[in-house]
Amino acid sequence: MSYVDYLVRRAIHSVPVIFGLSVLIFLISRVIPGDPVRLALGPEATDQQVAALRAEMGLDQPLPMQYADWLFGVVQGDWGMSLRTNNNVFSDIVARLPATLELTVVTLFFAVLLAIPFGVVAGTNKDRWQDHLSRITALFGVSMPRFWVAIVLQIVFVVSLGLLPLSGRLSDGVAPPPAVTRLYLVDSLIAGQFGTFLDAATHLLLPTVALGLATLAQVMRLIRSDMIDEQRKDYVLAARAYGLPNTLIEYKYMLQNAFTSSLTVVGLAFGFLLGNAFLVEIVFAWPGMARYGVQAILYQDFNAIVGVTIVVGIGFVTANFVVDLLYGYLDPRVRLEEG
Amino acid sequence: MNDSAYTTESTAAAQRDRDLDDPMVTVENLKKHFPLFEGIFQKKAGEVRAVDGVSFSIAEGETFGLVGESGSGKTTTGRSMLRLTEPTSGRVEIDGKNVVDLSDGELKRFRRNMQIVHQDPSSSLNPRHRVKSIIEAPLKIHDYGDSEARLERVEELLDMVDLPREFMYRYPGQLSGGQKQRVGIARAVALNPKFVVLDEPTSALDVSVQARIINILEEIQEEFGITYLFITHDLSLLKNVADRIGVMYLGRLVEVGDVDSVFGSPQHPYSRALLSAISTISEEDELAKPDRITLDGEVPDPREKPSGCAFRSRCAHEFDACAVEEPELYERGPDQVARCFLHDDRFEEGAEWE
Amino acid sequence: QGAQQTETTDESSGSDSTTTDQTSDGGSGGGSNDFHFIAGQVFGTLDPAEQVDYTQGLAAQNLYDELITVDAETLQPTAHIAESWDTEDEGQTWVFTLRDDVTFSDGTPLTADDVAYSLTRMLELQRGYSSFWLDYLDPSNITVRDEQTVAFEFNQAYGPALATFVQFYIVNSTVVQENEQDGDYGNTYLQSNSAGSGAYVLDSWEQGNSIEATAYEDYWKGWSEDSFDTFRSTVITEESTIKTTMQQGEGDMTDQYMGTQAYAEMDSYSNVRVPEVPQLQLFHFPLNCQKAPTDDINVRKAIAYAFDYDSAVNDIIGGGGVAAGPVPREMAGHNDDLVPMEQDLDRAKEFLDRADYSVEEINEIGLEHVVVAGTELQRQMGLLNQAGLNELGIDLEINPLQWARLTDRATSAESTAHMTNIFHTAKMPSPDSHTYLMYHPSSFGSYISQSWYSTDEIAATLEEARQTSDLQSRLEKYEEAQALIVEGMPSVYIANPPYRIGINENVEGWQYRGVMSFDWDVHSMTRSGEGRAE
Amino acid sequence: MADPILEVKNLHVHFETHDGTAEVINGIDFAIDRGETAALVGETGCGKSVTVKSIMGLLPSATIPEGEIRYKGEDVLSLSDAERHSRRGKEMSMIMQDPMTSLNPVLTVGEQMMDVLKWQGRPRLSLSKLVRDALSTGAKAEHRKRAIEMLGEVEISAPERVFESYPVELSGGMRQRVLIAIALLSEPDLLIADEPGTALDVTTEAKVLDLLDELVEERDTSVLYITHDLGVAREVSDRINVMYAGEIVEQAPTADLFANPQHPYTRGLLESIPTLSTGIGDGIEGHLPDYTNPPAGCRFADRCPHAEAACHEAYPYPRQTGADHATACHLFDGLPARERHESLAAERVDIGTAPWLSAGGDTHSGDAPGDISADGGTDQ
Amino acid sequence: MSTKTSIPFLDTESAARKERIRQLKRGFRTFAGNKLSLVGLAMILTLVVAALLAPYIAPFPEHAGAGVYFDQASEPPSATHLMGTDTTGRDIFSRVLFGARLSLLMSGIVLSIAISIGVTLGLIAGYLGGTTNTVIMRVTDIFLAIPPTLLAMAVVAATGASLFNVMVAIAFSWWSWYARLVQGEVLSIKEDEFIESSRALGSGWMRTTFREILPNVVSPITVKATLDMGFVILVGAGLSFLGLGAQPPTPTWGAMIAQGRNYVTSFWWIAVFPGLAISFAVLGFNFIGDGLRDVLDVEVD
Ligand SMILES: Nc1ncnc2c1ncn2[C@@H]1O[C@H](COP(=O)(O)OP(=O)(O)OP(=O)(O)O)[C@@H](O)[C@H]1O
Ligand SMILES: Nc1ncnc2c1ncn2[C@@H]1O[C@H](COP(=O)(O)OP(=O)(O)OP(=O)(O)O)[C@@H](O)[C@H]1O
Ligand SMILES: [Mg+2]
Ligand SMILES: [Mg+2]
Repeated sequence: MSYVDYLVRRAIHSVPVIFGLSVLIFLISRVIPGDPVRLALGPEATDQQVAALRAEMGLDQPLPMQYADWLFGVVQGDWGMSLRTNNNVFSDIVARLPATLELTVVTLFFAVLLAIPFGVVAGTNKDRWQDHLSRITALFGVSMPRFWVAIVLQIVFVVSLGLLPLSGRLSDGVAPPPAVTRLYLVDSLIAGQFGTFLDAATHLLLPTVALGLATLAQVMRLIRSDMIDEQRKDYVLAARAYGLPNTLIEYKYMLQNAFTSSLTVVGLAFGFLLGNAFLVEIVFAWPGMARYGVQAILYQDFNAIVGVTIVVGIGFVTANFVVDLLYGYLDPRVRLEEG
Repeated sequence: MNDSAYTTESTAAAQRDRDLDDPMVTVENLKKHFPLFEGIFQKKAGEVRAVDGVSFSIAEGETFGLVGESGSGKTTTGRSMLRLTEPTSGRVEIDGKNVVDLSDGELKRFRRNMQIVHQDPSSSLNPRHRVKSIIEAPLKIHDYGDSEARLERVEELLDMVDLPREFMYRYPGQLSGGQKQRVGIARAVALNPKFVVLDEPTSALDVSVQARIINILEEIQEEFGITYLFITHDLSLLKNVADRIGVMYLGRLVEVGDVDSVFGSPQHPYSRALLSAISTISEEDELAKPDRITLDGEVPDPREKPSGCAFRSRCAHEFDACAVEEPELYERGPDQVARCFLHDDRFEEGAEWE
Repeated sequence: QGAQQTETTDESSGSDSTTTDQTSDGGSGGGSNDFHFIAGQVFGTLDPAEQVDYTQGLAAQNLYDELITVDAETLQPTAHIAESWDTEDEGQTWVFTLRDDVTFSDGTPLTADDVAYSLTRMLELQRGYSSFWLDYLDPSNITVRDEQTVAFEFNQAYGPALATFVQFYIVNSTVVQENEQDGDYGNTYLQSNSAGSGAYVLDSWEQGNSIEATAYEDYWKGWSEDSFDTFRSTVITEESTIKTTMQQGEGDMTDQYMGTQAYAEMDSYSNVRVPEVPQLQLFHFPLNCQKAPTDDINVRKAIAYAFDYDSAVNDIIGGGGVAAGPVPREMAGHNDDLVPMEQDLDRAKEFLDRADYSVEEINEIGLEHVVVAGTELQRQMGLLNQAGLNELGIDLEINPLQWARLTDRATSAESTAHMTNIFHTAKMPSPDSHTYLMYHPSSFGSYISQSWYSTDEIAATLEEARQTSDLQSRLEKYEEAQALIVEGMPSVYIANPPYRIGINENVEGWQYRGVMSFDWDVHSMTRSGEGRAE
Repeated sequence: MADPILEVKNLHVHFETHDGTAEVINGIDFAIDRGETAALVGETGCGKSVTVKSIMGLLPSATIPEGEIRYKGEDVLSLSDAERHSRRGKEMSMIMQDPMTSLNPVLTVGEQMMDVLKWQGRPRLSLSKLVRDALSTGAKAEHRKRAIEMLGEVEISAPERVFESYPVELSGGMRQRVLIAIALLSEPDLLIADEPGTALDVTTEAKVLDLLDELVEERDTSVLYITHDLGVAREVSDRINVMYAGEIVEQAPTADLFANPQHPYTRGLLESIPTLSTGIGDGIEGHLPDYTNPPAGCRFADRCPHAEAACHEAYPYPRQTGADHATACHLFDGLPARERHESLAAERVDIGTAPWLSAGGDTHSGDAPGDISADGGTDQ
Repeated sequence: MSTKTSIPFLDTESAARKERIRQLKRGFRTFAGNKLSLVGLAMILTLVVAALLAPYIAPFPEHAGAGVYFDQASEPPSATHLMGTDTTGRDIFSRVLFGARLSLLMSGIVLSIAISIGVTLGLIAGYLGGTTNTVIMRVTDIFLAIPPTLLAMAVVAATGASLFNVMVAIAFSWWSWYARLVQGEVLSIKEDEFIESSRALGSGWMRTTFREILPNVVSPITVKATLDMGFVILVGAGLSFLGLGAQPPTPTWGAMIAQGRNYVTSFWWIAVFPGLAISFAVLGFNFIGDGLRDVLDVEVD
């Protein structure tokens, strides 16, 4: 079996995953107590009103029927109405996903980009001060609640130092760039609006740090321990014996080997961040999907819960897929051995 | 289970006569083909014929040596015999039982009769288990006595392989290669198996340790009458330990015979090339071995075996017939056969050989 | 997140009065005089027929006009689009005469047809506050008498009608009808467009994030020099971020739903002021009168006497006063003979001794106090109650629930908790909502009526009150009902909390208007000084 | 005498382990002349790899409390990291012991060879060079050509394909040859080959040995060849150093050593080699001593069939036992001891005849077992 | 030549005991050789002792139970209140001490459940491979994608709101990470020769997976588990934020932080001290984890 076949098979396998996920989530959303209809209609609603909306939404039908209806709709792009926003969940998510995606991707990028040098330095200086310093810093990053970090960052960088903007994706009066991808960083560059790009970037800075600290720490620790393992490998000694520069050995030879196992975690982290960015989104008033998802949970907005979870699920699956792809790129053994 | 089943059988076994008419191990036309899969739905797309029709037998208490180039299928032969990989076809009879036919449960129970010692002592021992639990494992699996009896047996085995008893509490990582291999041997013989496959048991060790290990193995064999299949590519070693040897090339035995006959007059060009490459430390040996023969030419891909004789691409004696059909094993002495057309009376090229 | 659960429970009340019509010219001047409101929760809908919570009210208030409004001084219903009104058939039919100078944002005049259509639309959509009229008014009984006159014939004399019309916003019938889809009465269209006569016109709505609107130059009330050209509302839910936004001078006004401490803190910022006024709100614990052990009046009384009202008002709420019965004290129709409760552990013990249940039995059953998850005030109220009952030897289990779960449990007496934290703000300027909606059997099953308590006498009195068209006699009936209710001790009536918001120092003209969202009528406010105070 | 390219004097190497300090290398001396092939033989774990890694400066976790390593007369231990770095590759290069792990599994053979050509001897990455390399296709093509040529030289039959391959795609023997090719790319003056034959079957190993032979001939390279197979050592080397437990117990020209093995360990080792004619010996009973707690006297004493009380007490400094032959054994001290050894040896040893039995006192001076630890052993 | 040279040691019993002690010492020295692990051990011991002795060492033990003390609300740290008081006047130091109990217990229980499920499934999937692997791993993927909060709400809905149920719920979404981790490790370990050796001895798959493979995946599990100790506490905080965690007034660190976050600008101590307690525990566990990994690893070198 070639690597490509393997990937195709992986892709095919993700279909039942998404399907299973949707069934499970659908069940869960129906099992959770609380009456969404009453909530949607407000406290003054009469029984008659409640019954009417219930029927309209098909909530009076048996569960399998409800699921079948829902699935039928989903296939046609109709993800059901959000009880909270009265919009089609699909369009609600489409409106919010880019913000979350931008945040998550940049966060991941930031986390990995910083984790690499930290991990390499810590790993190649095991048990020296560089190692202790980056380990302790990393652990503090892991151990601090995200929203807490977010608030502290705001107090320090916005209130005290006045360096960065407080919240949102853009400053007041800065118009969003023409929508192409709806990722402001990308769109502003496409449109050549560098001012907007800078503004969007400065707005991203604090949320990214708050969100990414834990991931950064985890990835850094993994790279560290893998670098330590790699250091004992003969090929590293061999490369030294040939007189290759240390930086080349560390960042090209060892890192590529060491990074592969962190890759799984990075992939999982992407899905995780996608679904768990909400606390940071809340603190930074980031108009994203995670916040919407939590709202949906709180208000038992069935369709929205299912929709968001499925998008997150697709995120997970895609990330895992990309990880596999990268695996093959980074480590030919995977590519060759899958056969 | 009764302890007596395990108590060391008398050394009477040492008195056995190496009787090939009533062999301990018989391998008949053993084949192991590894399928190659392709495509999304894993369609079979060919196979590697790692072992392709191997037959030989070993008498009780005898050591049968298997040599050959790396990749020729020695390990696969040994593993298929013990059903560590399922043989594709063939018969393997050990102590009168056809191993290939055993059900899973029977096989598990039968394993106490057949064991293996691997080439690499480090990787064949679980790094997280202490020596004691490594050696104890087969005893536990096959319900050997209570914990006291097992402890006693472990101590006995450690004595047998000449390791201090307190090594019981060490981890493999704390042992040297030779010590680890002794642990491997102790584990393999813990249940007094009838047959042990030794897959290059000393190739990771240096000569002084190797000599010790070989001595231990021989002593154990003598005492308990164990039958060995000894896989190696060290010919000098084989000369010293084996009673009979088989030379493998690309999944087939190309020469089988009594060790002295084969070393004295190798009857297959490949055997001869092998013998010629032995490194020696004395002039005497230098003279005893054939002149250096360098093998040129491509080593064939085991996935696409060439027609006719597999060795012909590298053979200095190759002639037309070699490409047409595969030679059979020709009788070359009282206990020596070789798979080469040079010994076929049909072709006159045979003269070239002597 | 949690901070928002309370908000849904909050509706406002109002009373009749007249507002000064700021009829000055001006309108949107040059530059960017921008009003920035920080909303702690997401806007669910922009359709005024669906609005129930404060953000939706905020949108309706600024994009549309209501038929009747609330007077900032008297908190009573007063003229707005309806210039004057009359009743016929002994209060069964209400006739409204409309102003003639009101135009929609597309320039067309607002007429009786628009009013009739808008009310029909509410009754047909059956969303939002439609329940105010649904049981009493049939769409066929809405008649347009002429351009400026419209009449509603109710099934019976309907006393609270005038008060209910403060929650009735008028849409542009032509535009909405043009944009109807599958009989949705333009509901979809109004999610992304405004079609009203309000002071502002919707520019954009990024759902879950922000709303932007621009002043309508020809607004019938006219504009002053310092009026706001644009109105913007951003959703920020994290308290600390809201506070910082205000401190940085990036916001003009907050909502009223943050923790007490947040207002104290904002008050300390030099650029923010925090006005505090009494409001028409009750905070109480309804006691489930149909479930052991709170089905025993002596247990209920013991609980009520064990509670520390002073701490609740002073330490937790930090202002306002102890409640005297179900109706907020500032509301016309409050029975002033009722006196606030006080903690008295001795009497509590007395009642407990008299009860059918012993302390052990009560603990055996397990007394449950539901609070809305996530908010500080709610949690502290639970703790305070727990501390009081602890003195009696009763173990109280505090159970934080999400709002959705809470309303679900309120639908039956068995599932309703023994006591529940409830903020109840009148949604119209009438005591009806604090009596009929809480203690009339037809209201049972809502979060408001979690006492599950009524008597034939109470029910009859409340029905009579609704049918009384004379305001004074109607209020008397309500007072009578209050006395009857309090006898049964169906609730621990705790407080009438004050109303607080954070406002930028440079915003003037803000007034408390009694009913939810009316205070955020941006048109009535102006900017003093150069931009926001920082 | 010829000028030595490498001199190791009284080298000690220690490791800190969880059981205490492991004194792995305990004062070894040896030298390699230009163009000479020296062999280092000994049991697994006796410290061969540690020795050569300290020569290369590849043991970051080790401490060298004492000793000198002189490369072309220069004391490399006193050099800075950067200076040592610049000696690696071009001056001295090494074929690592295990071909399965000594190639980076995630880079193609070609990539690794090109890196050696590009970056060898440079202390750090420079951006300008990175850019220049990326731009100049000419240099790249030239490097590629050279690498493929080298692969061809080590008898790899399809060098282009191997150049593009990842290590996993190659057999053990091919990898071993790739390692050799990389080490040769730099055309070092000193090549250290750490058991380059272990992964190969006999026929292939024989070829590799031929290749190294050629190399020495053509380029006048000095080679330090490590093995535990005395048979191989005999074929490749001019001079053999026998190592036991971190000490060099015997050194002599190859022919001399085989003709006249002296140290009981050397003799034990020779006995252990399976031969075609004389069979396999008993091996040497016992185990290497614990490096964290080595015996005070001779490290081999516990396993030595001839050990005497003195062996357990005093460190046996190497002494000159022949013109160009040194042995670290107390048995060569005084005559009575020697006689004792002679009688014991007569019983056991069946490889050749001990030199002192074969008439004449010409092999050593008899009375002055010289302490050669300072320089005597190599200064011939 | 005889190989039956029994080592002329005094008597093997005591030699064996000595060897055992030597091994233990060796492990300890390795652990202790890493200064940070000792620090970690000290930190966690402190916490555990503090948790156990909370009723005796807390200055205001009654503040962990029902009661409000508004007269001393929101006081900054002082000699009486080492960490200040919260908005209902309760001594934060006392509550942090009591909070250690539930927080540590909760992490412990959640991780035990998650690890048992995850490791078992991961081992089985990785070792048996094929369809079993595909099914288990795809189910794992599904659980990975479900937000823990949501699962917690569902489990609570189905089984009733109790702290234990909530823990079970978190564990239910947590196991998937371990399953993935272990499965990956198993895939590479099962190719090792010692696994085949075990099969050659006649052991079945149960024995092979649990006795042979499991010990070899302990070290990555340890690392992940020590990191997770803190994460679980924080997830617990998120749940109590939704009203799903421990019921008031029972203190948990997570709930305390969640309560204090609105006061970061005014009464910073309310959130900071429980936050530091979490960081303290996480650091401690991780230092220990690093040390343990060295101990476990050293035998392999
Ligand atoms: N599991 C497997 N799947 C596919 N092919 C295999 C497998 N195991 C072995 N082979 C192939 O079978 C052939 C014989 O391998 P085997 O390991 O038996 O050789 P060997 O003679 O023991 O070699 P060596 O001396 O290197 O140990 C080789 O071509 C090998 O690639
Ligand atoms: N980094 C290290 N830390 C501690 N001890 C070490 C270290 N490296 C090597 N040793 C020890 O030094 C001794 C010598 O090891 P070395 O690798 O030099 O042996 P060798 O002679 O090359 O053996 P082989 O023939 O197996 O390659 C061994 O006992 C080993 O345990
Ligand atoms: Mg093999
Ligand atoms: Mg070595």
